Amino acid sequence: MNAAVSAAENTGFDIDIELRRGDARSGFRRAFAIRSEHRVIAVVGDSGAGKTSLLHAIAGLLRPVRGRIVVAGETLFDRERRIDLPAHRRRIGYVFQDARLFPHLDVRANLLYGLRGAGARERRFELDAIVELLGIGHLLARGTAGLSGGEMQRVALGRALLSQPRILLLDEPLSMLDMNRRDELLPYLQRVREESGLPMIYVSHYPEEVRRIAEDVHRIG
Amino acid sequence: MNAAVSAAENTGFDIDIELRRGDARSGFRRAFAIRSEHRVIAVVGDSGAGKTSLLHAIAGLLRPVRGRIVVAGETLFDRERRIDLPAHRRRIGYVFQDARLFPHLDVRANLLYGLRGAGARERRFELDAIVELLGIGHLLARGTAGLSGGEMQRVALGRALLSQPRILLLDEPLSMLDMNRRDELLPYLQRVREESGLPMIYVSHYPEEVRRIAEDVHRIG
Amino acid sequence: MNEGFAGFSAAELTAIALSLKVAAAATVCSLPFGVAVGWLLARTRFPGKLLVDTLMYLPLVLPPVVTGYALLLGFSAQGPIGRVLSEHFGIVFAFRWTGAALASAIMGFPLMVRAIRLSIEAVDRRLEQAAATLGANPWRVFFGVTLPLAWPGLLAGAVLCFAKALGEFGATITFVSNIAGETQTLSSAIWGLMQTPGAESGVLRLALVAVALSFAAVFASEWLVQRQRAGTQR
Amino acid sequence: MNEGFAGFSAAELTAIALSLKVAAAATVCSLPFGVAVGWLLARTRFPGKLLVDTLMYLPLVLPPVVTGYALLLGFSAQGPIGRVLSEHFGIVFAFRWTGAALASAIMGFPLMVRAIRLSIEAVDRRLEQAAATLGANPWRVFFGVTLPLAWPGLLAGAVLCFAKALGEFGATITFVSNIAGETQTLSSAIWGLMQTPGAESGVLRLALVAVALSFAAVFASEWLVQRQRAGTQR
Amino acid sequence: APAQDKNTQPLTVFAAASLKESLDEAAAAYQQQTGQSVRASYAASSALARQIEQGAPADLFFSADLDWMDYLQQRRLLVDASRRNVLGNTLVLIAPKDSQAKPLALKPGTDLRPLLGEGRLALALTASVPAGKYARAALEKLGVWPQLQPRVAEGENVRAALMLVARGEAPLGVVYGSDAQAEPKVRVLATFPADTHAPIVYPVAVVKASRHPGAAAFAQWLRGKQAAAIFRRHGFAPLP
Ligand SMILES: Nc1ncnc2c1ncn2[C@@H]1O[C@H](COP(=O)(O)OP(=O)(O)OP(=O)(O)O)[C@@H](O)[C@H]1O
Ligand SMILES: Nc1ncnc2c1ncn2[C@@H]1O[C@H](COP(=O)(O)OP(=O)(O)OP(=O)(O)O)[C@@H](O)[C@H]1O
Ligand code: MOO
Ligand SMILES: [Mg+2]
Ligand SMILES: [Mg+2]
Repeated sequence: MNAAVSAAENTGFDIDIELRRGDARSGFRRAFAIRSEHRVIAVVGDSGAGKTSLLHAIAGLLRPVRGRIVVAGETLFDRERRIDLPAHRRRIGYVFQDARLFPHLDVRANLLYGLRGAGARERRFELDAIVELLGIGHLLARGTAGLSGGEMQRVALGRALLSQPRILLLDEPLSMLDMNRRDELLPYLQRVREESGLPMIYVSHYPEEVRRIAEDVHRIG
Repeated sequence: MNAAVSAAENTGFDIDIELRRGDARSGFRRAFAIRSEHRVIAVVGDSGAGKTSLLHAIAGLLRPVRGRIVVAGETLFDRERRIDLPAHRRRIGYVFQDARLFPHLDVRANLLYGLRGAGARERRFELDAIVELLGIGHLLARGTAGLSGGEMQRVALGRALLSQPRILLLDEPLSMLDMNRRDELLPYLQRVREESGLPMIYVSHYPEEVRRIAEDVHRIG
Repeated sequence: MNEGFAGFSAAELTAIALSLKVAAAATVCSLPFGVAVGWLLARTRFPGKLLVDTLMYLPLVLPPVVTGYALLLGFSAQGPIGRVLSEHFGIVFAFRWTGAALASAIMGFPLMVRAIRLSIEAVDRRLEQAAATLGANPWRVFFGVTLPLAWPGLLAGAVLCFAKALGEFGATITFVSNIAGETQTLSSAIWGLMQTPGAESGVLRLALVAVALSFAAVFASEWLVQRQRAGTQR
Repeated sequence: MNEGFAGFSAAELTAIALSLKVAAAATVCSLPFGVAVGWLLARTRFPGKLLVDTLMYLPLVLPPVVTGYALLLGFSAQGPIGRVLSEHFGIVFAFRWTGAALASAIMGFPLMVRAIRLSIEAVDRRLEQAAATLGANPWRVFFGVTLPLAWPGLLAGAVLCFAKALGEFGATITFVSNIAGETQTLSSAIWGLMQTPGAESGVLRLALVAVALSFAAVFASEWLVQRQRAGTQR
Repeated sequence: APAQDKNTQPLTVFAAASLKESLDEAAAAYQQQTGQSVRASYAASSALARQIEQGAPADLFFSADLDWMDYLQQRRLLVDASRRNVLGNTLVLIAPKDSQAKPLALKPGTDLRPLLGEGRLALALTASVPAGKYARAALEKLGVWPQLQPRVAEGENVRAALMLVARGEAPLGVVYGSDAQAEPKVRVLATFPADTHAPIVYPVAVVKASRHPGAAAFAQWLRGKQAAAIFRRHGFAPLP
């Protein structure tokens, strides 16, 4: 890892970027400034405000036109210092708004995809435990094509956790789950938050959900 | 339209089907029986219970292995009487859980796709009004690729309404919308419910949403 | 022989023009069939499908002369198909440029169908379902959703067929001969020069023309694909 | 000549076996290049891309004899590339079956690349992004996500190349001649029979062999596609 | 007048590919002399014969091969009386221009292997193409075919064999005398004695289905003095 460690702050987020999508005239262009001491923050904002775009930038999938992204003391991106860690080296667990499961792999192989890359270092999440928690044991041998909306979301969440990330980005991870499942998962996410010590960004439209998980809420847009 | 009209009941739902997905051994198989005098009903149930499968069957996208589907007095499917109206003749406005926008068309053309098929008969929903209501005027000339999750959901809803359906099927249509937008759309859906007189099935995980829109709640699974 | 133009003899210019006509006709006329067969193979199951699939590859698998000979037997004035076509529809392939176009179309058909089929198979059926719920009948679904989404494959298939038609020679010369001004295409002319010792520079000159024509075709197809893509990514 | 088998002469059996070897070698050896070029054309932009794209179509656009002649100029014992290859790597193409395989591979290359490119273009890049966030480096993304998803195009490209290799004759015979047991493929044998009055039944017999071989190839590819598809739709 | 019309219609000659340069020249001369235009279709004799069988619009067939001419005649598709052997040719052993090989006399048992070295003997397909069939017959007659057979490289046609020698890919080749004369990059080492192979003959005949009044006249002219001069210049041996 050739990311420079900023001595100043070793937890929290220091994000100050400007994003652009589409062409200059009619496209989307917005600056984001999120500075927080907290380890787990929520990002809320209207539909189209740029929440997903922000997460993409942090994950290394969208290059900001200027600014920098520092998470937990590690500089992921800094335009001026010409730092731009490629996505696969950022070790970010990203639960996409659209699950993005691999259609050529079954559920088990989807879950294990990131595990293989992660190696044995700091294994925090184990397959059996995750499968149990998300209630997807009966799906393991299935392909992804017939999964229901909520099932896809759970597999995507499991896959992200199993890649043993150092940062978690969650883009409406529970939006398709029923209340029971949601009530089961939220405490687990709270436990992940406590025990893993991972920085997390949580995007959701539900104030109640946000309040239960995040220490700090940022509204954008 | 060659659908037989059952004299007995001219509003409400009379659904009694058995659905199967995947192979016989490990696949999904479940019977659904929904009988309701009400015009607007909600279907709730755990993730994977079969809510989406049920809507697919009503829309003509999934053929039940047995049973019948009667909505507002019209028999859409009856295994025994060998009635199986093809999907494009059921005139159903279906807002899919995964928006399914046409990637080769811009937003305006997506919205108009169903309108062209509907002809001029009973035009209940007009482009301008829908665009205004859903707040998607600035997106009309855009392609669908860059749309945010909530934007896609709104376009999908608009497209379904503009196809001038006789039945509305909504599969978590507001799950990706923020509270403000949701609070704006729910009253509109209530108004659609009142003024259009259309039968509606509403799938959602949010009890509060469901209570505001449906006259009758069916739990499945 | 008349005067030529830009260093090409009149006969060569005739061959070039003929090749263009033949390749364009072969591509345009086989496209509807290519789309139909591509769709059938991509989206339907029927008994004997594997056989149809294999037979389609025949023009690729057999030496072109054999295909040309089969066409000669079937479509000549005496041939069973040729006789019916000419008596009832006034369509004559034998020893006409139309025959060259037919031969090229047949030779290019496997390439065209493969590309179209691949693209149709890649179209997300959930979008076709969505179109159906919006009231589109199967035809509208096909022409409004499936085909536009398979556009890159359609263009690729057309370019492959066009290019093949430019280069096709064995089946053509066997079927409709190599008559100057009527069935002598660019490829036949190049082949003729290859039979002539010391004519390498002539071969090169005509080969460059073929390259230029195919460049135009590739360029046009890339442009058409880009245009559609740009339209959807605004 | 020795005894034959099943009505085929020993020479014919040799030609059939050789054709299989040549077609298999052409397909297997060109596949990595086909994938590389298909990926470059599908996923990158570079100056001169349109030119590369056009040049790839050359073997399709030119009569096969011209391609064979160009190969002869480049890869023969005297040719600049052929000399280097044989002196430094001991690889000889001239008058060898390897030359027949090279000619077939070149002739089939445009078909293979087109199919692979189409399939790679159809792969959803969002899945590649997801793989990257899961820690997969570009190589793992390519081999673990892109390539498996482009599987149908890969197989289609391989079958097209194999079929073309079976039918290829003009470039092969021009480049490596027709040497019994070394470069006389099924297609050369069929072509030879076509030159002989009254040998039509022999042509038909050998053509049926070619059809059977291509049937096997088509069948195998369909089976492989189905198998993958079944695996993902459980 | 209708006769005039017929005259302005071009005569169509289906001719063996190896006749291209000489026949193009002869046709031009004929048109200048008589006003009758001639167009040709050059391809393999086999393809042309099959096309004529299927009703091709050919007025004359000019074959490199007696077999295919016989094939059509047996099927009563030719005007028998019009059939003439127009040209003869020789069969020669060639080497690349800059080869060290010296001219030699071909006698029974002449061992060509030392001249071949590691290389191959280029000729046309011995099983099917006329030039190849003549070459094989000649080498068999000389008794050297068994030793040479494993060393031959058979081209699609005689011009392919010529090209291999001209390019130096093959140290020796067997082609027609006319081909050797047309290609400056090769040298003739020896001419096969006429008695080692059947006479090499290019026959011409009027196609029975032809309705062109000038067909017979052109067939006749091809055997005349003016045509003979042209063919001779291209290395053929016009037959009396
Ligand atoms: N290529 C583009 N051209 C123009 N605008 C674009 C383009 N791509 C994205 N946008 C716009 O950028 C805005 C931000 O999108 P983003 O997906 O980040 O929103 P979001 O906050 O996640 O919304 P939601 O809550 O609905 O998911 C949207 O309005 C979207 O339409
Ligand atoms: N081909 C298949 N083989 C086996 N099971 C399948 C297949 N297709 C769908 N299923 C299963 O059918 C069940 C019902 O799916 P459906 O999409 O109807 O659920 P849902 O109630 O809409 O769930 P959600 O709220 O998560 O969207 C799911 O458990 C799904 O995994
Ligand atoms: O002119 Mo030939 O037919 O190659 O001997
Ligand atoms: Mg979003
Ligand atoms: Mg669902």
